[in-house]
Amino acid sequence: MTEKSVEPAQRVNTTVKRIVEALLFAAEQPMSVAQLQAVFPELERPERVIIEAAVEALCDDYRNQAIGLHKVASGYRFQVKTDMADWVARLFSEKPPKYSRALLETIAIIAYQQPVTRGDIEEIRGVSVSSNMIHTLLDREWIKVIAHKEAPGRPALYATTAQFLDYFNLDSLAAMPPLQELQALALEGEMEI
Amino acid sequence: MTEKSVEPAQRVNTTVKRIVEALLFAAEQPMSVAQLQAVFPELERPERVIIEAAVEALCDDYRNQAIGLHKVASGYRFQVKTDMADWVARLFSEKPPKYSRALLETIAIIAYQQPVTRGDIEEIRGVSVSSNMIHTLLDREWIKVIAHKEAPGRPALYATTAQFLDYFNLDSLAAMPPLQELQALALEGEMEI
Amino acid sequence: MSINLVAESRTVTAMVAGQPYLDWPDDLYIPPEALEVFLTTFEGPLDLLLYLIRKQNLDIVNIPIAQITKQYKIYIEVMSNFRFELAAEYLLMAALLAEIKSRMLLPRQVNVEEDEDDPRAVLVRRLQEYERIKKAAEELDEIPRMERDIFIATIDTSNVNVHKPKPEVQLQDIVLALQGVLKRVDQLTHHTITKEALSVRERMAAIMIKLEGSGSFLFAQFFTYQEGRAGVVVAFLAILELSKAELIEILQAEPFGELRIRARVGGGND
Repeated sequence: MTEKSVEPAQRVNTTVKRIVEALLFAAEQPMSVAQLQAVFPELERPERVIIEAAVEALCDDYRNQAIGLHKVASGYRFQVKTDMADWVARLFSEKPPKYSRALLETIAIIAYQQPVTRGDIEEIRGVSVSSNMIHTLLDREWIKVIAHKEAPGRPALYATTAQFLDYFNLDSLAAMPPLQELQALALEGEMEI
Repeated sequence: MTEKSVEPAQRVNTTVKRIVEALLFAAEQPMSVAQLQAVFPELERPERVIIEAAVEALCDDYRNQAIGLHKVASGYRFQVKTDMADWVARLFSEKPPKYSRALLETIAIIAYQQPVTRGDIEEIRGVSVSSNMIHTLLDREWIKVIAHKEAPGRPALYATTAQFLDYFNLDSLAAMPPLQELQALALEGEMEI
Repeated sequence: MSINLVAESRTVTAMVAGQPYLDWPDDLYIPPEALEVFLTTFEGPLDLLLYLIRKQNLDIVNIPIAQITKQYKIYIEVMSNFRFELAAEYLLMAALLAEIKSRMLLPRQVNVEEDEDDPRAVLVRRLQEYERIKKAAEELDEIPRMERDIFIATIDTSNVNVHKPKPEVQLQDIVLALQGVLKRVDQLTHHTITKEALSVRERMAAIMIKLEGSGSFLFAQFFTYQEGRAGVVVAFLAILELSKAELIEILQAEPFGELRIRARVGGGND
């Protein structure tokens, strides 16, 4: 959460705040500070800190509302507070999509170990990875090909996208749940055969 | 403007107000009082007046924000305040959006294989095609349903429209780049057109 | 822990490594009837091994290879008894386990660094790596996500009198996109479309649009002289294709009467 209290109230330009509020609601995608800045005509473009102060003030304004401003990887967006999710879910007749274990494991490997080739994923999962799955992930724009490995066949190297983080409500890869530590090996002599 | 002041403050149920607020923001369409009521489970369904009071209180809450609650023909919907219109217009004119690769593939398949069902497209692409994508193309009037296939479920058969050809300045589908050349290119691997 | 299985001359349940098993082993933790559902839930040999290890509270960093190999083989055997299409990966793992086991049986060399040389080390490392990804995937499934827990606050901007520019597309983009698809589709030949077929398809669409909602047309109304011979052929092929696809009906009221064409409606004969 970016919700911090704003100290010097005079730094918040209320006009800018109001414009930023309208823009964030109207935009269909999260907006970064730079994107917000870019909407202003060049000559009256507020500095970064002004936009940031406006965003913080907005976070504060919506503190007690049913919706709030949230930061995800590609920028800020207004979203329904999580305690309201069950109510909102009642609005939609369609069940939210469920993802298979195979897909979740694949995206997890790409997220934690990126960049990885399909071979790397297969190595970790111990089974072959269907092209279908890779295409589904590319299609959802959760992953993208960032390069090709200098190896025979020049396999594609996959990495996750900002959209992936946006979907999972994260603002960076670092915000992902930490991987469990690997225990040290403690191999003792083999027992009864 | 529906903004009226609420007189008997005690009539406003804050829980209901919060839920109504979340619903109005999450719904992609205006919602009527009856629709809002219907979201609640039967046993705890608030009376009409309670919902109405919540809506009025919300109007009031947003009096000074850049967005506000408005009554339109089919119900209530949050909208940008009119003084923000120019800014929102700037936002939309700033960067024309882009279609996803998935959408381009879908329109390409429809153009070359028409008439096709969604199933046909999925089969060729190897991934599922979202209804969203089809709607976008229908909205843009690049494709239309020309018939329904005599098969289980009677799936719609899509074809491209005259508008599609006009957009690309083609006088007929035959003027689209022939596929044999494409296949040759695809096989070569490198793509220069 | 060791496994004791008594062999008697009764009906053999499974053959494991050439040895007959008469009963389901005690340490097979699930009723055989449940196997069918159960076995398909494994994501691969590593997943199955992890299950065996965790189920018996074994220490992953110090797994008793002989025991786990035996267990694994039983499962594999049961799987093939149920005529599962056994993925090669499972058999590969069985072979690997057998290899490790045999190497463990060889007398140890005295002055070799233990862990480095232990044939289990690589396997254990892989199991650990897989387990942490498996856990990470489970956690990822739990954290809030769009469509299920996170809903975007949207507003109506239609009151703002702006036209949102539609995405611009170059014909080239479409061609490139299709090329992408073709590249992916291995069986290019299945989707070969000739230029001629394209014009037939276009005509098919045109005919359907013409027929839409408006009764029937005379057969002759689908042909125009200006198009010449090629045009007539295209129109004729399009009509045949549409008829074959059961999208239109070709009607003749009386012998030698004029043919009429109309869109097929409703029904669904499949």
